[in-house]
Amino acid sequence: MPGHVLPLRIYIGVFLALLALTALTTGVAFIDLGPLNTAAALAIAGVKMLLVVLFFMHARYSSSLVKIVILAGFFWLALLLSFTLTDVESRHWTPAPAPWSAPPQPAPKPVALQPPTRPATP
Amino acid sequence: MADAATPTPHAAEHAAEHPSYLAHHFAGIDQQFEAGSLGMWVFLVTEIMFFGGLFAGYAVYRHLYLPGFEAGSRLLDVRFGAANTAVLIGSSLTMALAVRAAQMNRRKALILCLILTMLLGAAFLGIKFTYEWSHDYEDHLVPGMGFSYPGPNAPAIQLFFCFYFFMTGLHALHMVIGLGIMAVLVWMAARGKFDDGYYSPIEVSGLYWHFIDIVWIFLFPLLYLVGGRY
Amino acid sequence: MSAAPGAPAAARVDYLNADYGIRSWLLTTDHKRIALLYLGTITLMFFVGGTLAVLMRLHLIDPAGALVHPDTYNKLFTMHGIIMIFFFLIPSIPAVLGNFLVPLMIGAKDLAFPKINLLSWYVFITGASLALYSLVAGGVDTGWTFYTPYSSTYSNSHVISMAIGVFITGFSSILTGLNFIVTIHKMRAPGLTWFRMPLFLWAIYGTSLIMILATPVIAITIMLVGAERILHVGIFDPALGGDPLLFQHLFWFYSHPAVYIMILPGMGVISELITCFSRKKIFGYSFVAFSSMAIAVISFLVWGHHMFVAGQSVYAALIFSLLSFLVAIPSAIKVFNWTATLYQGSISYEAPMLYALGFIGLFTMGGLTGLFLASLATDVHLSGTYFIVAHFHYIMVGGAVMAYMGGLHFWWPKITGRLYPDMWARIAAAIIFFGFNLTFFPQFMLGYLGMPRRYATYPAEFQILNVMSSAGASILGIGYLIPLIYLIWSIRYGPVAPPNPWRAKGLEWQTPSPPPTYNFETTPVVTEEAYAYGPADSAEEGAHG
Amino acid sequence: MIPHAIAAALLDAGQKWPGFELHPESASTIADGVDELHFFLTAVTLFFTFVIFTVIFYFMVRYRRKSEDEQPPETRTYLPLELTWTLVPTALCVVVFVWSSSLYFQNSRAPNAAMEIFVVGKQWMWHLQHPEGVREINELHVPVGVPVKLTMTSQDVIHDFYIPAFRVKQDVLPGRYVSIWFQATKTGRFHFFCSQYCGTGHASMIGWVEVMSPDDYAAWLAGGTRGETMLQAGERLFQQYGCATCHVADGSGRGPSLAGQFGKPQKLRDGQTLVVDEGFLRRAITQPNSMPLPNYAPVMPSFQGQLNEEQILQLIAYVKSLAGEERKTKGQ
Repeated sequence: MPGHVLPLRIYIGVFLALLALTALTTGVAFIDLGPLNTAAALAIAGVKMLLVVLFFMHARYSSSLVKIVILAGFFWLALLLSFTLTDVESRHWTPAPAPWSAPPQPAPKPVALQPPTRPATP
Repeated sequence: MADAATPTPHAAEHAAEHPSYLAHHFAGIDQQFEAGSLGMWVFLVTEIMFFGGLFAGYAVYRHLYLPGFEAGSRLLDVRFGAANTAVLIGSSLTMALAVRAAQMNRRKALILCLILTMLLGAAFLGIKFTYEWSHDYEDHLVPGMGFSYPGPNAPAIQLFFCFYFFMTGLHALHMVIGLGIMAVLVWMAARGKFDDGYYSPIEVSGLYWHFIDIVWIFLFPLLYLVGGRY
Repeated sequence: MSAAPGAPAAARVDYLNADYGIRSWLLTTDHKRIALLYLGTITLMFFVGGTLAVLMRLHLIDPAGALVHPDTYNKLFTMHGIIMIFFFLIPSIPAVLGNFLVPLMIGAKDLAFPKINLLSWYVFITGASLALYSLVAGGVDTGWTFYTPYSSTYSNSHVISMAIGVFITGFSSILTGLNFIVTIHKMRAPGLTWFRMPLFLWAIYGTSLIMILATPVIAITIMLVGAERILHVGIFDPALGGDPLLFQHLFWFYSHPAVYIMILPGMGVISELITCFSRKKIFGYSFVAFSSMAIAVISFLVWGHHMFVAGQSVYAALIFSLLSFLVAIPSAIKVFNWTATLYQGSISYEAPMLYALGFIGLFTMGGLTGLFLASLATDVHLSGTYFIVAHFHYIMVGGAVMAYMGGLHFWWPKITGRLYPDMWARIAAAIIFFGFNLTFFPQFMLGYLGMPRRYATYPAEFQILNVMSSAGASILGIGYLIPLIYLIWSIRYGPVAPPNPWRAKGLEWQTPSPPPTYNFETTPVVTEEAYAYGPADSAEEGAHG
Repeated sequence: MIPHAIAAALLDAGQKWPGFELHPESASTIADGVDELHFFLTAVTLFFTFVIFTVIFYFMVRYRRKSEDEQPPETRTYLPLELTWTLVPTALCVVVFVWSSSLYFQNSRAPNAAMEIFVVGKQWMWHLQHPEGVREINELHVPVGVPVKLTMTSQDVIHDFYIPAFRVKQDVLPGRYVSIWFQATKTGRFHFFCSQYCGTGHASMIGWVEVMSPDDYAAWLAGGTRGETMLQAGERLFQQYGCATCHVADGSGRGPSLAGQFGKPQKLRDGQTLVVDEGFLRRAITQPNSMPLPNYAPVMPSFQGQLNEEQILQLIAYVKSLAGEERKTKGQ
């Protein structure tokens, strides 16, 4: 039968590691590391996710096709996030205004004074 | 690649060993098992993209309104968040043990582990409904149901809570569906439908349950710990 | 084509007469019957959408809007868009031809998950009935794009019921895509390696990848819009500082790959038709196969070209513009390879071939006008005008619908066991080709002149081109009615079809027409290349049935 | 250049048969550049379509099926041919990409001396406001030969300001300022449209750009209604809504002094530095606490809903004018 029967100690070990990492990420949150806080939280969550996927979900022992499917899932999520954030981040980088000097004005020809037309006002 | 069971004529195939659980259109039980687990993995990829839309929106607004999101996340009680994470990791363990018990054809252990998983899942939902969401409702933090926040950054905090309730709500909905599936599995296991030859429904539901755990593993830091608790 | 004149089929049990009664159809898990269920549903939706289109074109004859109030016109173009895209184009080739042919082409008895296949039809029916309810109850006026804040705060039409309908129909796409991927990976016949598979399966596989990776994102986005309308608060709410562009990013992340869901299977059908009717192996098999995969992947990187003028950052626009140019390359490769396949072929001009040749011409026009919209400077001028309407109709109607009609006619004998009248089919193909061009070519010029799209009334100087387009639309409408008539006629009165009327290659032609419920007597073993129309062809002409 | 010849030919074809123009007027400095690219792409499209059509027609006639059991020769895959029709389109695409992107980049940079006009799109009409105080609805009077920058926002849904004759278009978003610029080269009346769907009156949200000679424009402006200029309106609002109590010029108030702030980078409490432009000021007025400053408490109330878009634009015009005084005070 496909599917790999793992010894009990692997499951318990992974479980304890996950609990430890949860405690770690909560603890780290109470220390002010500035922007590092978010990076640490995501890194720890990534490690926990790897543990669950590789051992609890037997991804480590399944066919390479399943591994490719998993990586494709995260790659497409990364596509959505990265392109959207690129746009949001670079939205206020407007290019510098172009230098401009008025073209030489032709000599103003005498114009007959007409009564100003009253524009439509609200 | 389908393992080439000798192509016996179709009619004869019906009469030959054709255990009840092998669907007629599969060549062999291995092909059915692999198809089942590949199907669930592909479904989980669609779930990643389904939650991914919310994560993308969250990332954009966290970038645009950082002070509001930090203030919003400090209004949540991190003790319940951490407790819920531990409960869900526990249920993930019991689910993995259930799959292991099915692989080793231990029916009683299988049923016990499945019931344990359901209990832990129900505990998670219990903590979420009674302690967290009802408190948020009393504190007028639920957008659309009398949201009011006196301090600065009220709109950004309301956006944060929109995301908080959409993400945890969708996750809770997936939990409820998971509990439903577990109930059916317990009923089938109790009637002896599974043995070490046929346990793919257990394996497939296990993948789904572990996925819900992974979603919470990311939700917990993003919602409760964003910007730190100092 | 050797048609046994009217001889009654030997009392052979096939998937159609294996079982009778409503229950046998509504509870079937046979992929062939589910394909017919889809065929019925999407034909109904196609003619509902088509009527809306004819009404729009009649309204636009007069610059001041001849027929309806602007509010109604907004509902007409919105419902036309939603019904044609979500309920006809996306399911058309994958759900009808794909469902019927994928198991047959890989030598399997059925898809990997037959019950899920039936579930996906029921999910589709639920979504379609919600959409028709929204249409009957008063329509939606947000455009098929549902842009916020109009759709979430300002519109007062039936957006919620339509949003739920589209949300539910999305899962039908996801389940179909999932079914195809697992089937193609796990259930191919012995000997059928990836590079011996027909190119239709490569196209369906690429389409399924897009279906499962893109559809969930629009499901969540449409759910957020619905939630925002119900709770009057949400993440796109401008009062809270919600960013309207976030909705557009999430929406177009699905909707651009969705246009490849619509055209990629069409390309698969064209590869089958061109090879069969010129009796030649495809030119550059691996190039055409890999271009399907390339389209499936690159289609996810280009969605920003819908937002060049929407307030997107200049630098993100540059990235999306370059990638949008590159996504055109695989399509160009396919067109060149199809044309090269015709070289030194023995070409016959039955109706499917006319549709295929029409497809290549119109798809080339449609694809090349896409370059105008990928290039930033011209897109600023052309975005939001009728140039865009003409571009995507050349791809959708000139491409996807032509390929669907070609595929439907090509496999009709296999699906129904009956032959359709080919003379009528050729006339219909010609009328459709002419009517289509008269409808949409003037719109390119309207777009360049600057007429914006979705206008109920327009300045008088655009009238002549609009009248030409409306004239073309009526011809196109008639062109689509003719196949409906003779195809239904052929089910009862058409001559009985032999197993392989076109002497085509492929496992699906080695089964009797229509095939038995279990498809193959014994699982076939594949030994030769795809489209092996070589000298060995006339020897074993459709020998075993 | 050839495109000009084609454009001229099409233009007078348009004059002969009114209603059947094939080429829109080109009345701005960037129009000709965009048209050249458009003609190049049209030429490429027609060329490839013509090639594909003729090759297919030739094959259809030359290789039509003569007898049922005809045996066409084996297809040999011919790699060099495959590579050519992969690399040639790729090269063509890159060339067009570079050409169109540089053109786009150039067109998106408004000249620094541009004359500024403020546009507010609301459901189904355009309000246009000249700094000198003249206000117009669905009409825009501009002098020829002078670069004009439109700073635009929307009061409700997404609209889109599109002048076909100038080849400019920009979606107008609620809650944000977007801008386009153009320099008219011909006098006359040109259409402008709303080209992003915005509801029932989407098709009636159109108007006319009236390009006049500089003297006519000056005369028209002088004849305009003697309302208060935007600066005066802004100053009135600055007093009326109590901004002056906190934002005292010498910085002694609870809020930062606004003199001389416009156009300079401003460091926020979380380390981000943003340039103080119209968008920054608008966000400061409507969502003050989403951008806390390093040494000021976030106590400023939000004016969202109390001020409409025109009033916010007038306040911003006033704050921009303060920048001038600061330089003046430094001058003495």
